[in-house]
Amino acid sequence: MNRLQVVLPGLNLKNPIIPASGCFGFGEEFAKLYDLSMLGGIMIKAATGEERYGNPTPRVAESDMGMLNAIGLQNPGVDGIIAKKLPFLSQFDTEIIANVAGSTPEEYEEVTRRISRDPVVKAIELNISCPNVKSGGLQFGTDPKMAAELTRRVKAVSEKPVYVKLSPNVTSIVEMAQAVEQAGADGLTMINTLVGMRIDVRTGQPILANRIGGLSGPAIKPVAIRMINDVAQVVSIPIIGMGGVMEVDDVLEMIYAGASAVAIGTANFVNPFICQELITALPKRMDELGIEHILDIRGKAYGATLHRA
Amino acid sequence: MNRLQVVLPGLNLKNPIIPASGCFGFGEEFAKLYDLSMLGGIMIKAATGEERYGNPTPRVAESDMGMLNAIGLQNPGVDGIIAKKLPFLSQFDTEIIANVAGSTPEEYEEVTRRISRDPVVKAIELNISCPNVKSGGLQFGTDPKMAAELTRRVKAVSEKPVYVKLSPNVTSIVEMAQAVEQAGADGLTMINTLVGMRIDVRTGQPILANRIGGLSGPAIKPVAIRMINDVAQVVSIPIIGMGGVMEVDDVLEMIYAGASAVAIGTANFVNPFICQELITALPKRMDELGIEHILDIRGKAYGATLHRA
Amino acid sequence: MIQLLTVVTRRQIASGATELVCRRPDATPIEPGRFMHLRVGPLLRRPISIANVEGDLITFLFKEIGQGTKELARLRAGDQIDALGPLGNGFPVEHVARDAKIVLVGGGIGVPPLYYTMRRLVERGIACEAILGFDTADSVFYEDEFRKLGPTTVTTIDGTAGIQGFVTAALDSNRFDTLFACGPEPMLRSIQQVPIKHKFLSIENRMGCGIGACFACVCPTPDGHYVKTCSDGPVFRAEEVIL
Amino acid sequence: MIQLLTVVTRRQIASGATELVCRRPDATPIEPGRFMHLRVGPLLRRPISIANVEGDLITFLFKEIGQGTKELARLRAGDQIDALGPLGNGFPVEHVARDAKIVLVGGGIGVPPLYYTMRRLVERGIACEAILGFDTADSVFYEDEFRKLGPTTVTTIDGTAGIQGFVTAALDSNRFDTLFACGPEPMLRSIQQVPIKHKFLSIENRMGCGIGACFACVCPTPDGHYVKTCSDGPVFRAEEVIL
Ligand SMILES: Cc1cc2nc3c(=O)[nH]c(=O)nc-3n(C[C@H](O)[C@H](O)[C@H](O)COP(=O)(O)OP(=O)(O)OC[C@H]3O[C@@H](n4cnc5c(N)ncnc54)[C@H](O)[C@@H]3O)c2cc1C
Ligand SMILES: Cc1cc2nc3c(=O)[nH]c(=O)nc-3n(C[C@H](O)[C@H](O)[C@H](O)COP(=O)(O)OP(=O)(O)OC[C@H]3O[C@@H](n4cnc5c(N)ncnc54)[C@H](O)[C@@H]3O)c2cc1C
Ligand SMILES: Cc1cc2nc3c(=O)[nH]c(=O)nc-3n(C[C@H](O)[C@H](O)[C@H](O)COP(=O)(O)O)c2cc1C
Ligand SMILES: Cc1cc2nc3c(=O)[nH]c(=O)nc-3n(C[C@H](O)[C@H](O)[C@H](O)COP(=O)(O)O)c2cc1C
Ligand code: FES
Ligand code: FES
Repeated sequence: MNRLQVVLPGLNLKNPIIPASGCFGFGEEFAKLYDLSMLGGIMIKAATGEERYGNPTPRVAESDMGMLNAIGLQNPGVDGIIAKKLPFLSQFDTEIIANVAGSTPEEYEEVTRRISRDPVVKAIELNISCPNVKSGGLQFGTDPKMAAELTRRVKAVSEKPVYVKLSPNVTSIVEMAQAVEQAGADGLTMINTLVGMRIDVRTGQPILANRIGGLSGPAIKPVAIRMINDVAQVVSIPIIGMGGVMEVDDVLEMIYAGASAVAIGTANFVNPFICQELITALPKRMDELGIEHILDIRGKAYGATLHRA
Repeated sequence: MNRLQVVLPGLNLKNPIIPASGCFGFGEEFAKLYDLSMLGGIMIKAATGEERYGNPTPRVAESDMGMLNAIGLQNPGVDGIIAKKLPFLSQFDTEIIANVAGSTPEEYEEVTRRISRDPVVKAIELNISCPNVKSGGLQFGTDPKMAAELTRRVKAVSEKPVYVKLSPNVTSIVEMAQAVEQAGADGLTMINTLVGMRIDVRTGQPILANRIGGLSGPAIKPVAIRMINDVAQVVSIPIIGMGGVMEVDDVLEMIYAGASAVAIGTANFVNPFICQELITALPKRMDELGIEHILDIRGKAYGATLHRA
Repeated sequence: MIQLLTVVTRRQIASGATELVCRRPDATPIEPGRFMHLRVGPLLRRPISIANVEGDLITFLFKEIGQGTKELARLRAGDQIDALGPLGNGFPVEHVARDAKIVLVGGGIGVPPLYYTMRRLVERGIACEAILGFDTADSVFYEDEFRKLGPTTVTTIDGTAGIQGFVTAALDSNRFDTLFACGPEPMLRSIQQVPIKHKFLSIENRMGCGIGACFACVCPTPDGHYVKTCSDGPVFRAEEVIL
Repeated sequence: MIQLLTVVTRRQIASGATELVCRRPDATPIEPGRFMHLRVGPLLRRPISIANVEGDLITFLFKEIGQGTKELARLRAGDQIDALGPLGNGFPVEHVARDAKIVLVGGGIGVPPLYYTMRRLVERGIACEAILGFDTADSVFYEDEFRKLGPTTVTTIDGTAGIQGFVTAALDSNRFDTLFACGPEPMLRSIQQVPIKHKFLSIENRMGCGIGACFACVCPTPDGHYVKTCSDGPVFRAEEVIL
């Protein structure tokens, strides 16, 4: 077995590096820069039932080692994605994970039903943690009962394994994780962005047109590590970790904390070649640290019993 | 009225700059660097019933534009503080705010009872949000009912106004704020640190001996701004804002968001003269931006009706 | 796509404005109006227009706004800059008719891309004029450089240099059939109204990726859709975008 | 308390180890064993021992560990460093008897403060010896500089230079009545056991403030209390601290 290979429900990742949803579009732009077949997988931009324009601009603000975004789930709608985006992605030898969002449980169900039937899609990422939309999004992601109910409904209609994307904006992410695990989630992805705000001191007004946005990037990494570590100890489904990963050591830190694979978001904006570079750097760094297989270190920070599946 | 002066329950601050609790000790070290009488106030290190040694070391880890600490409320105990620390602080013409912590409601009450009777202390900061201790601390700070009950009990025994220090590690900080306001809190201070973790990739083990710690510094500023903004709109008690303030524009951002004064934590470690420098820089920057009195901008980000009290 | 540029010279050209000339690893031609996404100190890159290209030299002109441009202005000869680009689509200098009557209108930090654009038009033998708007005399830059290329009018809001008022005050629309503009949004909005047949506007927008993947920089279009400033623009036909 | 130091020379002195000589704004004397808290790129300052002082020149010797020391190693002549200090309490060079028999024991990044300490002892006319422990021949630094001050023994763990083993392998405790040591915790722990009367250890600890205000750097003491590495130390009597 390839020392970077990770097998998860529905996903046979040749390595644990996956661009995060919303930070890689549908791969078209990055395909001009490098061969996407080298990626473990790709988490594509959120799909909703209808095409959405999203929020007014400015949609991005910056903070120290972090960025705030309030894109607002702009996307061509599930049918547009199936018709125009997935065919393009089908040419690459990598695992496509479809991020599903909605305003109502029915919309989540409908989007999942359609997109999970496309053979290009290998797994669903249930986005119940988007802080940038008025209805849906974060609501489902902060109430364990609602999250469990939504997971159950989506699982019932999905033809592919369902990974639930958790929000860090909660008192107990462990409770959320346990609720969706019990509701049948096949895996977890975490963390989505922290809700944040910046104000322009010249106007006294929020920089983002949406006022608030989601904080991502290195600033949130210690929060992500802590949450992955807490959740990994109590669930038995795998975790795809994310939040501020920029360097190969960050990837290792997430896996030590209990993640089985790692998604890269904001870093793609700083360095569009980052995923390629991380994949190349991993084996070298593993050699230096005496790590044979990447999953040998999974959960070691809390003393997990190790196995490579 | 001095354009920087801020009058809050129990506190007549000559300017809105206050070193944050735990980041300034009991002032002794900084008193060697500049005249503490220039400060709006001083939030002293947490007091507990008995002397506490705190956590094993390492107690500090770093992350991008943030730091994690797990000091664990080391302090000489309330009697030690009253006997050895407050007399020293009494020489300065500044407002002393005593940070109170404990493992049980009884300990909080006892510490408050004693320290609030000392004439040097002008207000109590109820620390229900320390993530670095086994019992007490964060428990009280994440459950609105427990927080309200504790606030009520402490208010009942306090001779000075009580400011409750809120934790950002909650699903709804607004709910927490409203709960403690209804329980009689005279003001709020926010935010305490976000729970975080870092792992040493050479050992696979957490860097902090306590495993987890509290994330502070510029990394958390957008989260602090957002929470202050949300809370300021729904409570009618004043807020002392904190979280990542390093520059004069950060101070203004917090006040635009709804804070009445601003506490400076981690920045004191980066630049021990920071509070002095901010106080000097404020009037100049206010001139540039056409701000007459510092409170003229309070809450402007959400369109607050303005008054200078 | 990512190049390491080496700073050759840095020069203050106006109050708070800097010219940075850098050496590229190669000398591939670049169309005017495109930009580079520069990684300085802060997390996100900063989009800066290409103000000139000569062989392997590339010039940036920029105003110090916040941390990113301040750090850029502190670079010294020999320092390196991580540059993603050139990105976006520029002004259609190769597509305008040889007898076109072109005016270039720049406002403040919108002036830089027009210098290179004008140079390239003049090289193609197309006569054109420039109108450059600034706040005040102190902030005027590159006036002489533009004059060497063709007739140039400067306007300042406070009247301390050139004509007092906004750029539109100096614009006689009857004399031109093509307009290239770059500047602040209010300026571009008023230019949208100017009765000149072909109008191309370079717009600004906060960016994430700079390559079309994140949807940060969208601009609505009259047909109810949107364009991305970074990859569809930054130059658009005036009728294409709602500002 | 905060000074801007100006880098005069930077030099690699061993694999991954750098010597940085900087100019201070003044020439006030500094006791050996104290440290400076340097602000480089990362948020928190980095404590680095003062390895030498001559007039207004100050020397740091350090190993590249993470981001902070890596950025420090990339500084060039003319660059400035924001330095808080000197901080802490150093070795009691002014208080040891003139006829004391002193051995200085340094391990790895613990070697730097001992150079300045030995220099000052020698200036006071006190004869002393040094034992310097490194991992391997590649990482040995300042051996010649120490030899110029007095008898110096080098040890390496892999035996590629000097005596093979830890510093304790080269330490004949019968010959000395005073010991000054700085190095990794395991080394200091074994030195606590060495039967030499006066033992002073400089300890390391992760720091926040560096001035005694944050309680990050505490070290337990045998009487059930604690000391702060930054302000009570970093030099302590061996009996004073539990390592
Ligand atoms: C296509 C394009 C070309 C540009 N060309 C030039 C040029 O040639 N010369 C020049 O001086 N400026 C130019 N700008 C504007 C320049 O990008 C901003 O001034 C710069 O990003 C400000 O960064 P900062 O860190 O100094 O300011 P900050 O205000 O601290 O920046 C904070 C964040 O806001 C973004 N931002 C702030 N102002 C702008 C703006 N006007 N446009 C886009 N993003 C902004 C920054 O990129 C950053 O992400 C251009 C902008 C665009 C979109
Ligand atoms: C009093 C004192 C004097 C020192 N003198 C020297 C010296 O002269 N030469 C030298 O090479 N090193 C010295 N060190 C160690 C030096 O401080 C660390 O190597 C340095 O802080 C590592 O920073 P980094 O960013 O490169 O590494 P990182 O591992 O990225 O640092 C992360 C965080 O951990 C802290 N840290 C990491 N290692 C240490 C350590 N060993 N001690 C304390 N904090 C640490 C850093 O300060 C930072 O806050 C001294 C330490 C102390 C406490
Ligand atoms: C511009 C932007 C757009 C995003 N869009 C989505 C999205 O559509 N769906 C989703 O689940 N997460 C979205 N995210 C969150 C990321 O997938 C990721 O969880 C988060 O940014 C943390 O990772 P990072 O710090 O590596 O960016 C978005 C993040 C950014 C920065
Ligand atoms: C080292 C350290 C110790 C702290 N100790 C306390 C404490 O004793 N009581 C308390 O209420 N908050 C404590 N805090 C939290 C700060 O007061 C402040 O709320 C937090 O650090 C956010 O502000 P900052 O980003 O400016 O540091 C501590 C923070 C740090 C970094
Ligand atoms: S900046 Fe990302 S799409 Fe334009
Ligand atoms: S580092 Fe803060 S007390 Fe020593």
